[in-house]
Amino acid sequence: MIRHRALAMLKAVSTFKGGISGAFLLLLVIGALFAPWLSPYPYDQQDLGIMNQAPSLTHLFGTDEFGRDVLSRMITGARTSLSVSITAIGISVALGLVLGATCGYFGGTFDRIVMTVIDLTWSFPEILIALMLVAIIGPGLEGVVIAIAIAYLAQFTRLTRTQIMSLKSETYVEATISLGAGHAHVLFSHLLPNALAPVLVAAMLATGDAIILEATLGFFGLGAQPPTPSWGAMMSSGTAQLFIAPWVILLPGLAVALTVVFINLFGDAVIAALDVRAKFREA
Amino acid sequence: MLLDLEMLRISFGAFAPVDQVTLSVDRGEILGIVGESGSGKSLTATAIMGLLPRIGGQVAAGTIRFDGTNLVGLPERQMRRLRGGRIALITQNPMTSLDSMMRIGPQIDQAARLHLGLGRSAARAKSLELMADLRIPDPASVYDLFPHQLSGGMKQRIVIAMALAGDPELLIADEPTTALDVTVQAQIVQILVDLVRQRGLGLILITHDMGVVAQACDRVAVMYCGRVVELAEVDALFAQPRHPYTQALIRCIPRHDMARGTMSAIPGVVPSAAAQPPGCRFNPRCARVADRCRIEIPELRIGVSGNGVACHVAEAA
Amino acid sequence: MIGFTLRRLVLLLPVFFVVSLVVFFIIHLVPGDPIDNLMRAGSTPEQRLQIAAKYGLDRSLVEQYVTWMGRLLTGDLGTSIIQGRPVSALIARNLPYSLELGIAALLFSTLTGIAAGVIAASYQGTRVDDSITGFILLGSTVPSFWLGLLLILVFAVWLGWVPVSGARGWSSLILPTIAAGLGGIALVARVTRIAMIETSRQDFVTLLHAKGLPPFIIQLRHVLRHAMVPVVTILSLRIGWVLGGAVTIEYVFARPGLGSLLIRALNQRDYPLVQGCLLMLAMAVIIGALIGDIVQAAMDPRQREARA
Amino acid sequence: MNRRGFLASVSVVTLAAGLGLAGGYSARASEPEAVFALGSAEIGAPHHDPIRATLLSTVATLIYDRLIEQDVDQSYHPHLAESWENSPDGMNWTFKLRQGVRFHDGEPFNAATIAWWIPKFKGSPNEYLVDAVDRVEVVDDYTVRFVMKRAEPNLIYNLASSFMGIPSPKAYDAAGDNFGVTEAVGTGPFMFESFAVGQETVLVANEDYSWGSDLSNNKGAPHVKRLTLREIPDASTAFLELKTGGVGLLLGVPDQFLPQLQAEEMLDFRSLPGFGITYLAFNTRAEPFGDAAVRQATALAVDQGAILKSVFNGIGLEAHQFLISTLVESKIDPKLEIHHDLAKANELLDKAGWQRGDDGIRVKDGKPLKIKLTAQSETAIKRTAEIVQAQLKAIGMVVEIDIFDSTTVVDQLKKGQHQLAVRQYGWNNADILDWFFSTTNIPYPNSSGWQDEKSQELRNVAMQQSKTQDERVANFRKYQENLIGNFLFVPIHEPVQNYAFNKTMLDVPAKLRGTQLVQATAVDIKVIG
Repeated sequence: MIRHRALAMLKAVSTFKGGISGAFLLLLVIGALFAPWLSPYPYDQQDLGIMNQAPSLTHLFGTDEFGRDVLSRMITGARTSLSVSITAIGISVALGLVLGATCGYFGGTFDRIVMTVIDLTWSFPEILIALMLVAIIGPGLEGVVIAIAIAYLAQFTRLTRTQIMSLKSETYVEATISLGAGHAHVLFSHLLPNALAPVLVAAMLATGDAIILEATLGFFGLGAQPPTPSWGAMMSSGTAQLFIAPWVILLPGLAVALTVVFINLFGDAVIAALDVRAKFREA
Repeated sequence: MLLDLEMLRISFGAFAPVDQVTLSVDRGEILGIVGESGSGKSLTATAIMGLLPRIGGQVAAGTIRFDGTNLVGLPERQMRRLRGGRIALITQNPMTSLDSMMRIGPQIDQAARLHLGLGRSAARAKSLELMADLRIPDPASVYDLFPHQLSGGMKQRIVIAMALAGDPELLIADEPTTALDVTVQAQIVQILVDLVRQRGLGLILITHDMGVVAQACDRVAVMYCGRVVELAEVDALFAQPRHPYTQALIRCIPRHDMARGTMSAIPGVVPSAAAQPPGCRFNPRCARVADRCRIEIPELRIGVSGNGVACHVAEAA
Repeated sequence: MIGFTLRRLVLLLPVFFVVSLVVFFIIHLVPGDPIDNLMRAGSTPEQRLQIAAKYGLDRSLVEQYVTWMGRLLTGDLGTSIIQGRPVSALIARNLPYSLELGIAALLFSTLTGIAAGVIAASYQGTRVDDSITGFILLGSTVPSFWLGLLLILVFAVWLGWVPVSGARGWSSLILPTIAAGLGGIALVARVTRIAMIETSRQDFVTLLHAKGLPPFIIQLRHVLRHAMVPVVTILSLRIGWVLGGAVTIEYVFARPGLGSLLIRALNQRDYPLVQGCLLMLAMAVIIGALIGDIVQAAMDPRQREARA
Repeated sequence: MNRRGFLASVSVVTLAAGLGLAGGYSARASEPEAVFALGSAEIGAPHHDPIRATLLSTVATLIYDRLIEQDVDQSYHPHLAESWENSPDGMNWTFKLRQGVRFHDGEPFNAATIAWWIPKFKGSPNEYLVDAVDRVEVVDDYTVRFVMKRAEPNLIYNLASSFMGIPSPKAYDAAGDNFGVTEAVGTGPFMFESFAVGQETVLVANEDYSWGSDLSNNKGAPHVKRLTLREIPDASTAFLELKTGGVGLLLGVPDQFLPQLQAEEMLDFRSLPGFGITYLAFNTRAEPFGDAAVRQATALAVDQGAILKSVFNGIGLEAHQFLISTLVESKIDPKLEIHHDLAKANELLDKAGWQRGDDGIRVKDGKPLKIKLTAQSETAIKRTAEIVQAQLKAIGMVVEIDIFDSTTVVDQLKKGQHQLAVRQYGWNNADILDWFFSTTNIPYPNSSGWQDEKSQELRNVAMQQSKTQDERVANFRKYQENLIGNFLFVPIHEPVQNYAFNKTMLDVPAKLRGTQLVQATAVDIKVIG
């Protein structure tokens, strides 16, 4: 199973789309990991003498309203945006797997109650759920992470549940149970590993959406606390200089768009390679 | 001849799952194509219908002559005029062959309206007549039902009605009875046979069931791994099967004089398209394999009788 | 059909109860209270108590819930603390704008998405498919507020074709519709494309081709009809989004709407208004899902009969 | 329901919505028209009823007249009250009312109006404005006397508030809850036509108007015959509307937009002195700010000049004490004002035992000098917080910023969970000192937690024992001098109010009158072309 998946990854990367997008994402992750060493300037270094300067050789992406280097802030911002969305989706997937698997495996009243609530939140606009939760939890990255995690919980719960339900009906499961295996064993050793692939692909695509959601929350002034940059926060503060320093808002926006596009392309390549029925989006 | 296939080769990229297929069928004649799944019978049918591009394949070599016209390379527009009109298809699974969201009647009407230029009411009248011909009870009310409201056998009759709606000259029935109950199977086969006899149609009956072949066909083409291994009159075939594969197939027909549990099967499996053995493709499973069979592919030699076999051993005999 | 609908409606009662609980209590988890927002330099602590008493905020939460629920059953959503107007009146004033934008965006994203999905599916695996999928993807990956500002810059400021903002007539609806709908196109197109491709693989489609029907008729009259079933499901689940999801768009384009009403109320901790808006949205979501089920059942003859 | 029916009903709804909106916006071509956008602080006013309102927009000042107007220099001018007099003991106010004033519905304005009006405040959120008034006596048709519960020199200030616009008694009582929503009747230069909450209010000129205040050049009907006031929450959008001519005038422009405004040829702007102060608020109950030396050092580390330049683009004034500069009470002993002095700040911390570590961060008793700075998510405030963060680094103080929405900030202050906060107030009266620093207002609005007998005594004198305006001024100066000496706040910036307009569309007087751009200036604005 593991080998099969590693092979699929290789296969994905070997396609054109997969290769390009994989390379971009790898660069991005490296950039985010080594942000402090890669940034030409400290991201929080203010220099009021050079506020809102256009891109130049000394500041490749220009400077912002405090004379800070936009490139450095974008590199550090990648770190914030990526870690927030990856952590959030990670939590969401973990919870969704447990919840969805339990619901799908045991069914019954518990399943019905959980799914009613899940369906309700699924149809609720993510942005409203996130805004509500951030108000409760408080601002800062933790709040945003939890808010995004819960906003996407419904998706993974549903997906896992569907997977488990269809796997459960397969004969080898009945065989395993008839051999005297416990429910937990069947669920976690047999069903969940098989249900994992589509959920992980969905998680990858959701990470893209989460980056956008993080940016949108940043637009409402929630999330990364200054001077920590995130792409969303940068765009938010950039709206005030739309005309005199458009790069402050345009570049992070572009970064978000490109990242999400590449995540999607890579996700598609992995789907193709894993031969997971692309149907999971409907689930 | 109504339909003439010569040295047909079907390719999907580098693979050629069907090769050197030569067969023919005349008006009023029933040609059976038999073989295990994967032998290329359905692909051959798809090629005749001109539907290969839909599944990513193409005719790489050979000709398909229908009433004198070579269908290979025929523009799609002209092909479409033949399809459903002069050539019609009956598919394997009646459960999935009908549009579940559309009423029965209009689905039958379609071909008549398209190919015969009938109006709505004329097409309806023709459909009702066809349904009656096919012994569908109460055609008028069935006309307004949805597919899920019918039984499997009834659905297959509808599929046959759909095929007949365009007044075809050639009918290709791709395993028309596989998904049905045994009793229903016999009825459907009988309907097809009657159609050929009454209307003078040419029928290609694709099946893996030798029993059906014996019941209905005039001539038989036996396919294995994309090639025709034996072509013969049905009586000759059963009386004197020449290819070891044909012989094995006939041995597999359950007979009532056989003891229970002694049903024989051909040992080994059909090799996949990607892993064809060199030489005769049947050689790994053949009981009478010779050294030559492992090196050289035998060609189908058709004699004056119209019968032929592709086997080094049989020819030598 | 009617029986099916009624059964579903009865099932909604416990859901409604749970929703009312969540909706009522969730706002109380948010720190701060509405009275501070009513206090201005010069007002006294006694006035604070008076206001609290006036809105029943001095009583226990359970008591407040019971009162609220009691009023709710008579159709009264209460009165906004900050705005001093009936919640139902405030919602009624904002709802048309949300509906207008929501339906326009939904139509835009659905029609474009279906068209794109159909074309992409028909040319599956070719360059046409790739470029349509790619283009739509690009549109859906841009944060909508950013896209909104960009659209304003290009079409309102530079080209001057449409007004910058506001909610006055159809011309001011164009940009918000695009900004709000672009994200949805990708979803609809994706679902349509996949459903079309899956449907095309079914036997009956092969048989339709075998009948000699022109491919576009097969795609539009048969395949698309089947592919619409999952699309309808997706759409019915987006009802909440139609009504309240355009907060950022409303903000950027200076449009009123339920989303903005809710967010403003949330920021001011206007309890009755937040509760009213949330309840509205939740009910819309539930009813949306129900309508989706019914429409889906109506579309599929098998379900139509089974549930009759 | 079948699909076709569903789609049909959907399109009917859409169509109806579209038509309804389009119908409300039929322009009459011949008349001079203008569109203003309300300032962000005014957005979301649910109605235009001044008595019940907690949030009123500029609209109210156009529909209603007040008894008294206040000018940019904080002086008071007659409007519907021609003159007024306060008895020496402060217990009786007598107002002579202007004659010949009529409401939009034709009802006369007279003493009976006032006698009806003042009691209407009972139980309203604005009751405190006339709380000191015991009763209103009608002396004759155009003379009223307010009999006071206690002396209140500040009454005149209250009467100049925008909540003191006088509605038509007849219309008010008839409309009930709908007053200010579906109709609004006053005596002002503009008449109410329509109102879409959160979107726009449309007003038309009151052609019978002839009682403009002396703050306006034009005493008669306004030049703009049809005025739409739109609500645009996003400042960028509002700016773009102005740039493209969709809006003629913005009532309130964030300072960050001024450089962009100045770059546009057809745009111009006017300013009025500010209405408030941006400052840092200490929590004296939370360490390390219990120590006056730390507070003082923090105060001295803040460079108002740099903040003015970067956050506010040089617009507005540096603030060195707590009150807006147009108030006479703000003129305190200059030696007590808070000015940037980094050396002294560091010296103070050294003396207080905060030693610099190797990383530049100060440490005392093993605890680093690390504090939380609470701020709300509004651009100017957030940016101020960011720059203060950088400035406090210079005295070895590590600052972590916490951004909350405004209500949560208030909640934090109320619970004393903050250490340092960037705050902004808008109030043009010295009694704001009482509001934020009186012991009676602990825990909120006095979130500093400041409890000091001397301070409270000075507060009591200023608030309760001032009989005349002059006495009041002197008392409040002393009160602030005491507070500032205890370093309870760090004044940062006194914003100005900016009004931007399109000079190809509107002619706006060069000098604005009044405390804000409201009625007094609105009637003087002309439409070009």
